[in-house]
Amino acid sequence: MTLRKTAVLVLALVLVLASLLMTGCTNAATTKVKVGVLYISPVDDGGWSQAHKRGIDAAVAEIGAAKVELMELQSINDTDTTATNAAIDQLVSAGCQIIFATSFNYMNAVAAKAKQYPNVKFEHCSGYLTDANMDNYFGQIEQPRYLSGIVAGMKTASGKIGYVAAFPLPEVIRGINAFTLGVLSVNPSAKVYVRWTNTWYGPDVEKEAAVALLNEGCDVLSQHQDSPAALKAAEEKNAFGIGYDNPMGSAAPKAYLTAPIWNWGAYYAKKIKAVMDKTWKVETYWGGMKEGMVALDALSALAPSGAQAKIDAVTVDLKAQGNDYIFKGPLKDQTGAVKVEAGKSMTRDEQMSMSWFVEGVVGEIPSGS
Amino acid sequence: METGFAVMAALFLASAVRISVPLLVGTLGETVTERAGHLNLGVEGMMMLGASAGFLVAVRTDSVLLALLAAILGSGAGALLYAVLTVTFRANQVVTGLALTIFGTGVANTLGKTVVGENPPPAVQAFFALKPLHADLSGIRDVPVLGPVAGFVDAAFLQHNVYVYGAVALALLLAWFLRRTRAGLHLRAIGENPAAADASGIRVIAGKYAAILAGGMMCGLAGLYMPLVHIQTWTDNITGGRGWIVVALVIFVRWDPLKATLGALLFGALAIVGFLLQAYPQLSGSILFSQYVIDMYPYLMTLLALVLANAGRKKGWQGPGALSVPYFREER
Amino acid sequence: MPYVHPEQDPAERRRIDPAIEMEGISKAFGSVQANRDVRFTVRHGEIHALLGENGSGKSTLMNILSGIYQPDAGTIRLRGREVVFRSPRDSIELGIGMVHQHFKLVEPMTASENVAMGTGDGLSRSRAKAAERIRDYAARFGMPVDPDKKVADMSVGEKQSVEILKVLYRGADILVLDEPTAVLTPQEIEHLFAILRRMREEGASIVFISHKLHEVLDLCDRVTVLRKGETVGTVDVAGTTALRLIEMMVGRAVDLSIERPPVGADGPCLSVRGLTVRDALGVAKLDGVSFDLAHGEILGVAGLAGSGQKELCESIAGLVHPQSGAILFHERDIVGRSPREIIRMGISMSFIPEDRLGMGLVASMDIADNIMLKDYALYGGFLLDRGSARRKAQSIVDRLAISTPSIFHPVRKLSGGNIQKVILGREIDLSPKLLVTAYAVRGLDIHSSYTIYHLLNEQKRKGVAILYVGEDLDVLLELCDRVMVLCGGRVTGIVDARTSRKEEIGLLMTGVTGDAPVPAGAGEGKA
Amino acid sequence: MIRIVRKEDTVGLRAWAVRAGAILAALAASVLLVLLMGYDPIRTFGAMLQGAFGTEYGRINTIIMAVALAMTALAVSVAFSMKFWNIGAEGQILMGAFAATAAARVLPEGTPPVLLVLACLLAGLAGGAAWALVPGLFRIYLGTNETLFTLMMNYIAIKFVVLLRCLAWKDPAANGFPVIAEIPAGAFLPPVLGVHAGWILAVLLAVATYYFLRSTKLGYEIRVVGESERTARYAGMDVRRVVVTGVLVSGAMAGLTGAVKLMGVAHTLSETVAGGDGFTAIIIAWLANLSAPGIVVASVLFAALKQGTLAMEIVGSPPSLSDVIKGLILMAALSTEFFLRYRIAVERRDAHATAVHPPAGPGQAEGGPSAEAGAPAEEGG
Repeated sequence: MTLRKTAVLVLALVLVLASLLMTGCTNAATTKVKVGVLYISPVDDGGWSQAHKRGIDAAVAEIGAAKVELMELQSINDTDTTATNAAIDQLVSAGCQIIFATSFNYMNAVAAKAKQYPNVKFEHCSGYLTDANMDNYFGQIEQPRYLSGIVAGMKTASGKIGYVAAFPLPEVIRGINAFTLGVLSVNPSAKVYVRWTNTWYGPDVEKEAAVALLNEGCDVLSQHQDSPAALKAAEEKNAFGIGYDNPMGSAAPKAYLTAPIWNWGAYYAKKIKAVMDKTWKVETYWGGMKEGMVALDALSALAPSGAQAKIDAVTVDLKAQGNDYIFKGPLKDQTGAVKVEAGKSMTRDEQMSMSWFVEGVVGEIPSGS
Repeated sequence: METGFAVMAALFLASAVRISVPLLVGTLGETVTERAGHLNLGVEGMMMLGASAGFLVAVRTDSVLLALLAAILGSGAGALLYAVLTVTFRANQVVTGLALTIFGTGVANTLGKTVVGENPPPAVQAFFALKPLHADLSGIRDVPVLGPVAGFVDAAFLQHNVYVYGAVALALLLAWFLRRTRAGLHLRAIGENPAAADASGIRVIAGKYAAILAGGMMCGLAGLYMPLVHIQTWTDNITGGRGWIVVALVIFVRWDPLKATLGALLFGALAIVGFLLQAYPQLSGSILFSQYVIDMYPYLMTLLALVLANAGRKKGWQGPGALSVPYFREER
Repeated sequence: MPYVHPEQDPAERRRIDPAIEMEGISKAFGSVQANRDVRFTVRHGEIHALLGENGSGKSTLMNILSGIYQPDAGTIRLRGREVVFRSPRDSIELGIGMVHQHFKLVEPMTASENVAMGTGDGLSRSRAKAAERIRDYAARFGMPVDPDKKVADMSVGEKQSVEILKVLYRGADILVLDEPTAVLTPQEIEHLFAILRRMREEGASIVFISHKLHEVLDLCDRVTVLRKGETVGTVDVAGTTALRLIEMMVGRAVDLSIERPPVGADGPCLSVRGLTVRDALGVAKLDGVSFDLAHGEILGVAGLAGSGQKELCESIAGLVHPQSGAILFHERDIVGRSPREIIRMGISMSFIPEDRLGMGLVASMDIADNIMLKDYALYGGFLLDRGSARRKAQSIVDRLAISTPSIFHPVRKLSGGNIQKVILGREIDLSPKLLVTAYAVRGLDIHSSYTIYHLLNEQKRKGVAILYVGEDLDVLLELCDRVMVLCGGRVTGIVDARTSRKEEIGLLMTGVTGDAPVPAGAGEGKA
Repeated sequence: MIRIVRKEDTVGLRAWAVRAGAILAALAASVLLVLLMGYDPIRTFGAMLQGAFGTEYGRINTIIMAVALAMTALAVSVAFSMKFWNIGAEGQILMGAFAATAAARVLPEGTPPVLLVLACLLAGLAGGAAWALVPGLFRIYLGTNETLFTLMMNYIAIKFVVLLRCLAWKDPAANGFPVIAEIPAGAFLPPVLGVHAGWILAVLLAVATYYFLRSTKLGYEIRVVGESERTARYAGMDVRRVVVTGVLVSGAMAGLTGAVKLMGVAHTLSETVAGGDGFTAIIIAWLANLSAPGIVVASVLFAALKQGTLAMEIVGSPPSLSDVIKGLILMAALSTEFFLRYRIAVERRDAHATAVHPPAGPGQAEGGPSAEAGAPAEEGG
């Protein structure tokens, strides 16, 4: 009752102000390409979103800042459809011609919005749906993960390596398996212990999972998590760690060995240019080390001697053979049963739906996945 | 497992202790506030304010003292807003608390942007790397019974930094304050029956302000632990909802600082027990021991505590008598 | 403790200087002027009564003296010196101690904690000191209080002792007691008076607030009378009479002649048989109460506060479920029926509890919404019948001359008399067969009171049976046909109002009966 | 010295002026803050308004958010009217959405959309009501504090939905991602005039709540119980029945909101379906003085603020800024109620508590500190 008229009054004032402000707001039409990006977390999270931001910045630098107008929305929760829809609408309203949605769960919202806005190109990361104006893209992070496994396998003294993992889903399991295979390639008796955090980004939870692993005697940690918390935990306990997403050396200089990292820049530049040239098309991109989409960060001084040489050698094979090099038979699961026979490699579909651990991994994949 | 059960248990306890610090300190703060009759749901906001201000200053000055001071001032400012609104302006406490959480989180995340990616500076890190109570047990390690027990206690409770012991000391101090000092008696009287306190010559308004400010400041210290000691960097919403667990904990421990130490330890242990259980798939496979269900336990236990206080023929003490009731001396 | 002037002969000094001088005190709460230009002077070493009807501004004035309220205008001089109180603390520091009518004690704490609270000593020391002082006073004044007992576990009398101890502990030599006898048994009252006289001997100044004349005449030295927030005057008790004081209180010579129509001839309406009500702790609040009430009769109910009046009214209204006994309305037992069923049967209750707005009315709603409180449910459908409620409200406002801007005015903003008229008007409008009124004129001025008496008699003539719970014995004897006296939840007598005398009822109220003496103090309730 | 004095309530135009003034003051403070932080306030606030109201999709999203906020605020306003401090709307929304999802999962595939939608909405009502009933029953039978109880229930609901999402109802088709499958398209709320049909429900609910509290017997009973349980009992009301019914209505409305959010927007159950609306709604209901029309307007304002934030962020302002602005507005609004009821009197009296010297002789210096508290008067006479 009482607030009603106040509110009407305020609303009226606000609208008057708005009309005044808007006249000053219309910027002269430019020929800049308008690029929208949805991030799941702050772009300075030190992890996933920061890697994408690094890629976007690289792309803008490559194309020229004068030619690109960037519109970014951070911390858009990918399970919150209301927020996701509102964010996409906002970007489209602001004139974006291409929108990068950088988290898996944006997929359904993006698919719906792609139908609603046929003139806007949508780029969805890590999903599987496509449409006339909706593409998806991802990278073969397994390759640098395999390399980081080599580093960890050579570094560990206890033979116990911890792996802080987000969710028990194929992408993560694939990474754990690749890492473990890398470890075993140099240290056949080592074991990889897995802890699930059920979060992509949760520094406090990641840290506690890491501490639990360290308590069990692990002396090298790896992670499929978007913050450097596990590295910090390793540093506190005088252990070593492998990061993810970005070079993470500055977060824990006394523990950091290396990290599998994302380099999205080249792909982003290519797709933005394609919009500018009107040559954009759907391609369901899955780039590896060869394409430069993923890489292993430079080894730190703490890395074991000889690791660099070993990595250099394997890198050549990885660039040549891709994931086939990692997932080639014979591969056994935790029970010792042969899953991939010698001489064969896993198909792309098999890799995409991987739901078992290779021999050498200690841990359970919770039922239901 | 090569590592023995006792070692695992000790290390687990040590983890629980570390993770319980912000819960404990926040609970102490909210206890002081609620003992004065004010339900401040702005704990999360004040923790965030303290965390951001303290971490910002820590990064800029590399001084533990200044960081603590900044956290106290930052969260104290938030508490002051709450105090002015609820004590002087008599606004609804629940709504004001919610507003404070929104405001505090917003300010903190905005401030925090300037220190993203920074680590705690060297002197601060060194200070919190100290383990002042850590004992050299090499002499008694082989003594039967005593050796293992001492080793267990040392591993679980004596290898922590100053913040941890500070929190425990604060709890003891607060228990003593509430039970044994005049000001503590006055604080309890204000929260139970402000009119009676007032008529006895106690400065009710000043007392409420003092309690809310002190409580808020403790919440700030609770928050600061997260970026400065625990996570050791800044991220958005770094306190991660601990403010709300604190609200539950205060009820669970029945506004008692001593019980708060154990309650916080229990809630802390519940938050991480899932990682321990993952090593025992035969346990963690059961739904009751899945982390998702364990995450509900603190709230279920709090509900139980809330209900039990009222159950039975003789109703027990149900918290400060004037909790969330505004007081105005001249109201008729 | 007794005030001793350091330089002059204390006795001489006291004789000359007043302890308290309040002048030109005014205080308003919103639109209610509680005190207007009040003058009040208390000498050293006297017991000074502050007399006035409810709502005459006594409590407000004393709350100003104890620093709880701040006056809008006026000055206070204490021992000849002007003071300003910003809080109770200031008042306490200057030696004023107030014992409030509603105890200001922290229930979950012990006596010594309550006593030590707010004083300057460290806690462990002050607790010990308080305990010691409590024992000290217990011996000196005969106030047996256990220092370590929690207030929540205490009887009313003990609680009051703790309140007095609190005041003494702070070294007060000016004591203000706000209606201290309202909750006490006769024995406890005598005891209290002995304590107060003892304090006077030791030089304390005591302000004694009451509206019970005999207490004032019995205990006090001088009396100041307030009426409608203004000072009427101050007189020596020695030179005055009860009648004179009543005149001062009500503003004119009282003609207590209330009209009394004859009892109707429609036969019995209500029969109560062996009614027993116990509280949660099993204490009998009503114990075997039996009486009859005929149509066209007013049965008065007398008794000390807390003698079971509330339980009796609430049992009849269905709010309390008696443990045993029967309430026969037109020979149908209504025990166990819901309030709504009882309302439907034609039983109306106009209950005026201490907190006027706490039960009979919805304070923030307007008159119209309050008028439908009792009968809104009697019409079919799920919607409210606002139209008829408005018409009813308007007619009640017109008929009873309720002064209000409109029927859409919130009742909490009305004056006490008008609030009372709204309740009674509503109850009468229900055309009840039985009307239960409790303290119907409490806090009303004489004029409003007579309006109410008139309304009740009007109902009586219509054949309504009326149960009138009252405080003023004179009124009970003038208005009612018979008076039932309760003591400790028991009926100690039912007398014919035409032939009985006040003294007789007074004796019955304290439990002295011809045939069955009731243990005194049985009526003491546990709060 | 300063003291607070009760005055006649400020009403009418003056009151609105005070409230508007407070909100404008908060906005002014926000502008100052934005300036201090080194952003262009015109650009920032301009973008905000443009984002919330300036484009069709902005307006649509504003309305979508306002619908959920208004429905939830209406729900809590019913409970608040009987002084049942239901701060558990967040959980009730989630349980409503959960029940609606359950209904959609249980019903056979060929169920006609009309039936499906109705069944889901009804399930939502039931889910929210059931979740609210628990604290309601504890309150009336054990006297358990419902503020704290409902608060805890929120977190249990959140954890419960997380459990469903990550374990029990995890969609096997989602490539292992912890998401629950979308409800069938037949259960989606169709758009009407560009916004999902939930807005019609919200409008209906606002009107219904207004008349429910004002003109129905139950609404009247709820308000009487809110004022004084003793009065309610005296008037023959069954207080327990009223409280239970009121709590059920409040919970059911929140649950319905959950179903609407699920079926209109989210289409898949997750713990973010409520998205904090349950808390924001408390603030909205309170600021709107529990009046239904006020709630609608306040909800639009809050939704606009939320929607405008996105646009603000696009022009480069930190997203957390909107929380700061929201907090400032809230606190300003919360403090206005005080100034409508009280005034602060400044009195020129000796600040120290005690004796004021009687006017001294002409030669004496003025204003020396008074004697120690409690000391007997010696001058005078």
